[in-house]
Amino acid sequence: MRTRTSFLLGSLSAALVAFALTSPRVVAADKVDPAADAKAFQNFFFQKFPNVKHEDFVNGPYSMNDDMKRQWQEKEEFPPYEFALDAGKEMFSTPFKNGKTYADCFPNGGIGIRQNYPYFDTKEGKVVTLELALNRCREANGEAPYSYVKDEMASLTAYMAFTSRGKAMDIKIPDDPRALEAFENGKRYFYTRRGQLNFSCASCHVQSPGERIRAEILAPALGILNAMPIYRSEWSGMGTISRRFMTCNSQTRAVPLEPQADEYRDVEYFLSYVANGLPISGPGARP
Amino acid sequence: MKRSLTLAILLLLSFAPSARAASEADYKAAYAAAEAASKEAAGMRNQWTTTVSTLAAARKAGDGGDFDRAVAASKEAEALAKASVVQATSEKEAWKAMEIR
Amino acid sequence: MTTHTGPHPTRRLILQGAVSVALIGLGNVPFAPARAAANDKYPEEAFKLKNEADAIKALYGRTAEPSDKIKLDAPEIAENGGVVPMSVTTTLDKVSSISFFVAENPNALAASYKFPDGTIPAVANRLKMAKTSNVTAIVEADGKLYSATKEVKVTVGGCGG
Amino acid sequence: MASSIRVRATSNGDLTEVQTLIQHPMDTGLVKNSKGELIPAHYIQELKFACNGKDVFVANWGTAISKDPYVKFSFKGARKGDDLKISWTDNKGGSDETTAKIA
Repeated sequence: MRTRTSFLLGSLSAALVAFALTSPRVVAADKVDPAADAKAFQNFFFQKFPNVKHEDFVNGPYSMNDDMKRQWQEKEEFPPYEFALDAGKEMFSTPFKNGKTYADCFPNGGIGIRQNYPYFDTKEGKVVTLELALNRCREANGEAPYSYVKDEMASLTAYMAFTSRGKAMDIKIPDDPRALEAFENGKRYFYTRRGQLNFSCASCHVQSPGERIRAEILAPALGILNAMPIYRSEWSGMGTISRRFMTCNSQTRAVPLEPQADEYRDVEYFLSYVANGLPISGPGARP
Repeated sequence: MKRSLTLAILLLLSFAPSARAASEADYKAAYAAAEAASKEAAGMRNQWTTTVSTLAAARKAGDGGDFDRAVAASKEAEALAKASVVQATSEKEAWKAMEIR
Repeated sequence: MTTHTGPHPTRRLILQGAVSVALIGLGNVPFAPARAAANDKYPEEAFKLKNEADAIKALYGRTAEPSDKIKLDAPEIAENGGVVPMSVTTTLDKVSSISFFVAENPNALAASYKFPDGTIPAVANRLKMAKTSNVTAIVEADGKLYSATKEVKVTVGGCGG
Repeated sequence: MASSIRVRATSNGDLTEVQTLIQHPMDTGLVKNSKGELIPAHYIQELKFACNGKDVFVANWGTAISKDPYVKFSFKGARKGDDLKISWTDNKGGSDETTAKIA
């Protein structure tokens, strides 16, 4: 017990010192400008890793390390997410009790549309993610919603992602102050330190992509959701975006929020928007 | 023979009145303070997993009657909860320092 | 380079290259006499043994000598101990069996493959590794045993939680 | 129930390349579940590939084979359209088999 408090006070004071040292930048009144943010975000990674092809950023840790990339290519020969993909395809065409199917809930029958999710729903005034839309489709057709972190949701999103493979991420921010606020919310969440380890998403995925935390190579934040959902060897199973966010939280000793909490929807909105233009590569295989 | 004698003395000392064992009331007070701080942290949606586990350990020790450990754990949980509140408050502005511009 | 489930083009070429090389080796022996493949029954005993040397003896009944004609392809640092892609190709002649041993695993013998005539002496698979360990490939060729060894580093991932 | 065996057998000339991915937990018997109980060992022990009535490849596996196991090998002597029979048995007496046409 004793060491834990000293550790926490140490890390907190370090953070405060770090904050004090960085010279406060002269910042114009903070007008939210997603396009400028996205440009700056992408340029940061393009300059930090000049020899990584832009579209390769979506391959996460494998764009950062060749030994890992070879292991990934060997897995891609016959990837472990094949079963989830087949299950998703089958589920997608199996009608609900009322005879309808997922195709009736989505534009273009749900095929090749993953790159437009999440989108901002001006009626609801909130971000709607693919996982949320799938469960709403189930409920609208009298079916029980799936858990956001279990295999069924991962299989469905795996199939929808597969039908969009190669298409450029294409997230829109309507001219609606609530959409700009959701984007800003997501950005703030991404950069906010949390948990007793006092890390933000950026501490790992902006400041040290390509470096190791023990055996794992950290993925760059740019395009980090393009391969979702992912089959993780660590979990020897599929992982949805919700599951990944929640486990990242607990890794820094922060208590995860409920799946599809507003913060998660907004940070997904932010991360997807700044990756506009990069190809969808889901479902993915990861360490 | 000599060893068991020293052990006996040591045992006696631990019950010496000078080191006052925590009472149930001490535990209840310390636990309530920890729980309040933890609620505040949860209210800011910035709870730490270690706060939750330490609070649980405090309760378990308290229920088991080990009030010394229960008070220590409650104090630890309170410190953790308070630190997470400080973190959430300071991060309201601090995050901008790390933002890619 | 977008990913797709088909085999990765360059990867395939490398393998075909290796396979053709193996073929030349086999080509000059018009018909190989039926070799004593390791006995057909599932080698229950060998899989139960902890120690690598004992497992090799239990499976093949003799020891192996290192050979540079075996190419053991394994990562330097495994991305995850649960899925470690590994493969063996060899230019040795009349190969009847190839086996994988992970010295530090609870049981050293991980897999053993039998190669009837006409099957190319090469195999790729995905193994579990408990921790950093030497991985040894044993090839039984023309009644003799050869080996190749490589260290693969394995640790857990993540920052702890 | 769809077969647990996914197979890709492609032939060019006399050489047939076979890749297989099998849906199986491959439990080692050393792992505990969330309730702390040991999950019993449950793994494929033998995997056989036969073509034109003859075994072309036999795999004997222990507990160190990854979940949803994968194996790749090549063999000579078969042509496009031949049938490749794949069958496995595990330590609990479970089994499955499928037949694939060489493409």
